[in-house]
Amino acid sequence: MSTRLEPQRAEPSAGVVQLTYREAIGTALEHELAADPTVLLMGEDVATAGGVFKTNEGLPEKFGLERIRNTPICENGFLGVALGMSVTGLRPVVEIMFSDFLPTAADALVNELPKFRFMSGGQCTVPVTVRSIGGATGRFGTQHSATGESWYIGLPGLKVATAATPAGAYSVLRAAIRDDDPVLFFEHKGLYGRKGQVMLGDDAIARIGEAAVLREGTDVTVVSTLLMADRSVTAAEALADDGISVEVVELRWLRPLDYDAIVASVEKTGRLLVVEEQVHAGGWGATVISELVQRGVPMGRPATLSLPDDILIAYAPELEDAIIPSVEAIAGQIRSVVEG
Amino acid sequence: MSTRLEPQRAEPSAGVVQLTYREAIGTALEHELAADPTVLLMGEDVATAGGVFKTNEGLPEKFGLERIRNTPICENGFLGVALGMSVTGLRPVVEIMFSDFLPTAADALVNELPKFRFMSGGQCTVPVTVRSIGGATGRFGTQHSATGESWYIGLPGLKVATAATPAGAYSVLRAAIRDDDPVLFFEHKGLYGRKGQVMLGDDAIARIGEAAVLREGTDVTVVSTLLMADRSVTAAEALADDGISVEVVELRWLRPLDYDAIVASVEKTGRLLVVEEQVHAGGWGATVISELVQRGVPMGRPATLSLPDDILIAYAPELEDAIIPSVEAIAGQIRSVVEG
Amino acid sequence: MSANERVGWMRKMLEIRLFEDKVQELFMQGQIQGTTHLCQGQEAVSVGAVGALDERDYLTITYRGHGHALAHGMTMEAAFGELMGRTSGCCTGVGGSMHLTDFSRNLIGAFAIIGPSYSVGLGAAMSAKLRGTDAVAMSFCGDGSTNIGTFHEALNMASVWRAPIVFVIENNLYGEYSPLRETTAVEDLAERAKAHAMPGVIVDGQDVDAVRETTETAIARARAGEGPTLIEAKTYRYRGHSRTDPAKYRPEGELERWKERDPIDLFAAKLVAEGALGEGDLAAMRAQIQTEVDAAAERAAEAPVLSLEETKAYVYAS
Amino acid sequence: MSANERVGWMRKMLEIRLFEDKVQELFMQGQIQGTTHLCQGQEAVSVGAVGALDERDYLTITYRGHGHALAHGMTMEAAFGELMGRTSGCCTGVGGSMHLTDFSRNLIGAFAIIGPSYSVGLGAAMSAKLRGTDAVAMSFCGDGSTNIGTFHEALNMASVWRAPIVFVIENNLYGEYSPLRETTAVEDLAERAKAHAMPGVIVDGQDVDAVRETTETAIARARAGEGPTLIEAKTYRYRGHSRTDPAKYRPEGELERWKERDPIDLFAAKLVAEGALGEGDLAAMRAQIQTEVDAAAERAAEAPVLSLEETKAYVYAS
Ligand SMILES: Cc1ncc(C[n+]2csc(CCOP(=O)(O)OP(=O)(O)O)c2C)c(N)n1
Ligand SMILES: Cc1ncc(C[n+]2csc(CCOP(=O)(O)OP(=O)(O)O)c2C)c(N)n1
Ligand SMILES: [Mg+2]
Ligand SMILES: [Mg+2]
Repeated sequence: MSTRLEPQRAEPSAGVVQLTYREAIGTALEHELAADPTVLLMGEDVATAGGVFKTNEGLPEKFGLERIRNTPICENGFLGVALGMSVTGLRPVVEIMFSDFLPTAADALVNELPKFRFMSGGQCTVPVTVRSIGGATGRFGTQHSATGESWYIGLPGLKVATAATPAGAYSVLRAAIRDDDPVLFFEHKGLYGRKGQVMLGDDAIARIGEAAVLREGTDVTVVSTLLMADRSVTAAEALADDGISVEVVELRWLRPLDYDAIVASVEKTGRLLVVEEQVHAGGWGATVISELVQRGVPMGRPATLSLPDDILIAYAPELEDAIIPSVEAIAGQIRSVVEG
Repeated sequence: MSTRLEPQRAEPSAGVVQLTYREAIGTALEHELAADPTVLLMGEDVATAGGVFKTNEGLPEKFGLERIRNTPICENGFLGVALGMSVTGLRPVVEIMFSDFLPTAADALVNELPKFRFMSGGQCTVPVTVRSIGGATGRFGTQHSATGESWYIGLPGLKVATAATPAGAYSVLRAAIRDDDPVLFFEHKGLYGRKGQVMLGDDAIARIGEAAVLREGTDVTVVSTLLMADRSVTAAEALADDGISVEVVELRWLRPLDYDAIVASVEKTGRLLVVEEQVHAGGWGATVISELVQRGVPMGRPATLSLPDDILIAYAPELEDAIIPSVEAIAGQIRSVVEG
Repeated sequence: MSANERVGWMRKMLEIRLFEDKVQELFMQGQIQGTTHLCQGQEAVSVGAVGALDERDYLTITYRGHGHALAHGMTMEAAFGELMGRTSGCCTGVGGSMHLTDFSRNLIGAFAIIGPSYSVGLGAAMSAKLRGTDAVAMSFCGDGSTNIGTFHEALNMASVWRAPIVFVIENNLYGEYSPLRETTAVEDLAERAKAHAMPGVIVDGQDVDAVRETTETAIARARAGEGPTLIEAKTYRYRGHSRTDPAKYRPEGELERWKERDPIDLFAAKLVAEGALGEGDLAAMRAQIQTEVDAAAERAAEAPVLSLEETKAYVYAS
Repeated sequence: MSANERVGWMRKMLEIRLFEDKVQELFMQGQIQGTTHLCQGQEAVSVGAVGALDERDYLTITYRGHGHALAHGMTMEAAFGELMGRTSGCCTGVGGSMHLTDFSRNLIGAFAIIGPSYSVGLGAAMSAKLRGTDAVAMSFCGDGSTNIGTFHEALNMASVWRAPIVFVIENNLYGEYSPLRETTAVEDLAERAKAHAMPGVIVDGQDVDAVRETTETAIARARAGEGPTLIEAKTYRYRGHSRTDPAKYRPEGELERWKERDPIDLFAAKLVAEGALGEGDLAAMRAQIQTEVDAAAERAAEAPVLSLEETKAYVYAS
């Protein structure tokens, strides 16, 4: 019997190119699939029509339907399958379409993947990457709009990553797939069309846990992720004309979390604003503020812009827009933090 | 066809009695089952041998097997059943045995129960109470020891409650069952044998969201839940001899969360220590600290005693004991907060 | 069944067809946003099955639920309003296309996430039983949804508890972009009833009379306390899975073959043959319904959007 | 099967029986804490099924897995050590009674939470297939565990993918305190294979020869690329569900009836009748194994407990 896995392919082209966030995801997948024949992609319709979010265009043609594998609708089941593959020589990447569906696979995600190596006394590694697409602004309603980014940050054994730019998407996703621990990687469906310069090649692969400074500034530090980081940059650009200098730190990893980068920035600016597309309770934003306060980082009174704690995301477009922090809302909050 | 639900029974005996935490849970269930024929208890083996944690002794005999209903092993399925019952005239109490099993029902718990009323445009109410038993110290190992208390605090639409004493267990569980919103109620298996004075009767029913001051003090505020609150009280008693006056605030509700009670206490003591049986990341402890800092409550540098972020709960008794904050560890941390 | 009643089914199937066509149109105009899952081609299942329910019975459906909601008597205005996100909607616009419910008439759930339609329906059935009523529940899901665990969890509990419920699988051959056979071990999904000692019945989902008859038998069984039934209705969706799907993955000619057995055409021919409808009546009926559809959409569009403050009252009851 | 080999099965069944009895004893002495789920009465399933695997094959088991681990060749010292929470344990004592694994010999999972045993085993089977080996996987669960959705999710995927796996259900008639019939729609769980177009086979779980033969056929089928099989082994657990359970919920005489078909006694009688064992051999064998059991427990107890620092290295690989 011979392997069904495509043979190793050439080292991917390096260099800087312009890609959409969507293309950056696909390119990262392609490069890892090409670099390592044990990498495979599994999920619902991942191999058909480029996948539900069109991130997988061309992959089935290049790597075959064994490695780009459609699954039945059974998230908990196929995440368990990925776990079994990961401890027996494969490196599965699992797509859980909407982040709202992660709870349907939460047993595997909470109880098995992060704990499997530990409970075994370190006998195995669990190189599973879970890609999940979250976030609002698509008018998908209450059950298809969560970022889910903080649901699983309290799980030692798991790593949690996100990306707000095409460059970050390429760089972080490749690092996640190469890592020997389970990594939950969040994409934001509101960012797929976003264009940006992307450095390709192995040198671009992210260091686990490293945050990115998307924009440098001196007056205030905005810590954010995903679409909110993207909007924070836009807000910062707008405020620059008014002479407000905003530093935007994108937390690409929520576990491990890059406190040093935040501390360094806040020590410089003396002010902190957390912008998150989630309620504040139980989120990474509260965790960051708590940690900085415990460390005694001088920063006046930290501020937050989060989803209201007393509402859920509604379908009606006007309501969704009122609930999700806009560029204007972020700019306004930055202004009030700076002007005290 | 006639109802299978036992007729209404007499108003439960009021007054103060000594009960174990376990008995307090059973008594709360009995009193609500007696008070309202639409209340029922569902879960795995809830009606056999008093239930897995012996909290349900005598209930099947009193209320019958229709209302004290054993289910197959399918948490997500029977929590969905409870949801369907709750919007059609019943008030199910669902037991999810170990809190570690909550993720197996997370789709119903995260995506349906909290959102069901909202998505319907307020057409229905969802009076489901989920009882779940968590916590370490039982040598149950990595997959049967989580408190799970903060996993679902970021969900508007859901209420989250806990209890650290027999009196609290009776009072909070009855309030949870009477509430018209879904309530996730956490018990701690390490507390079942704990004895205490319990005020019975309808006057004892808790007010939703209200924290309890388990012990008054002036030097430092310890905010805690479940077994850690119990241990904090013991630690506080020990420190009293050394002239350290500790106020222990038990957060009986994590959603809604009683910030006023915490603020009032911290304004008095000027110091805050959070003690939690969970990692700090993504937990209620970080949320509390973040909120107080944003409110500008004067308290010096808040401290925390949580589970280490770089380990999981191991089976080996010596390791479990080293991981879970002991009375001595709590006392030591309180001392260092007070003595700065 | 009286001729009049069956002509009513015809009207309802046409109403659903034209409603869904209109939704597509409104989507293109941006009056409806996000996503929609249309059911053209599956009208006989909605009308045949849902129509067999009594007022006191319970119903749970899915994101592909416009047909069921209309068959259940939801006004087109309430449905359009919901898709438009306006207060004219059945959920005042907070739910959207995937969540058409009407609790006042026991349509208690429309599920956007796969799984709970059957378990929540079962809860309603058990509630009816425990409260001593003889109401039954009917719950819908699709073929692909029979692969998620909760489907089996619900069937097992329903069988053990002899619950008064009718489970309907609408087998339209695809789960999103995937053909049934590529994701599913059995071709006849009614087979899955065997795993739970429950009768499993296959019915031609293009034949409204057959669907009606089969569901009536299952409902009678449930009401008599004899337990649940699993019905598999073989049908087909003409459109892609959702708004963004051109359905290129379908084999040549498959769509055309199914359109030859269009449920509306089949039933129209039958009614004409029986003399219940004259040749001309049909065109007139279609024209009249089209007017109603357009009018309903316009009325729905006139309603305002709920305020954020009002919406907050929906989060908690107390 | 050679007489020697079958005498080996006898030894192994005795080893499991005496190991479990010893665990009970050590529990009373506090040398083992927390909880344990013993398998006295089910030894023929572990020995018959697990014994049929090749070295290259994969195995996933559950919290009631001591018998499978020992049948798979785990030393008693490694098993005792794990239950005692010491470095002599197969997982250096961090896992405990519910998590006996040995990745060096492809025992890749012992699950304390119900569901993933089948899906993770399926992952190993698919991995073997994709990597071009002819290894197969065998996965265990109990009767009550056939009611959780993931059971069906795994069976469906395995069937669709023609995965090289053998699923074994140990039907010991109870899920915790609940008799099968009160929670489960079917009495013969092998029936559930039909929902996934998979062969379902019932075997007498008290007859080690029968179990061995049935699993060999299923393994051969899997190895030949013909797909998965679901085997239901009818058996019985003598003890309560776990340490704290006196099993009062069992009907009068049920335990006694099953003990009349004790797998060890049945097989012993067979071997004696065949002349493979002499009357005296058995007592000698039991005595010798008892000595080994006691010695293994003592050796295991001598090992230290892992330090917290060492344990931390298990959380992340990098
Ligand atoms: C748990 C979960 N996983 C995935 C999805 C995404 N999804 C929506 S519809 C669908 C296909 C369902 O197919 P089927 O059950 O046949 O119903 P149909 O759409 O054909 O009516 C999928 C995978 C979901 N909504 N929920
Ligand atoms: C998801 C989940 N729910 C509940 C439990 C608690 N539990 C442990 S064993 C068990 C019974 C399982 O019965 P069965 O599958 O027949 O296996 P047996 O114990 O008889 O070997 C239950 C309910 C669990 N471990 N996981
Ligand atoms: Mg379908
Ligand atoms: Mg069993």
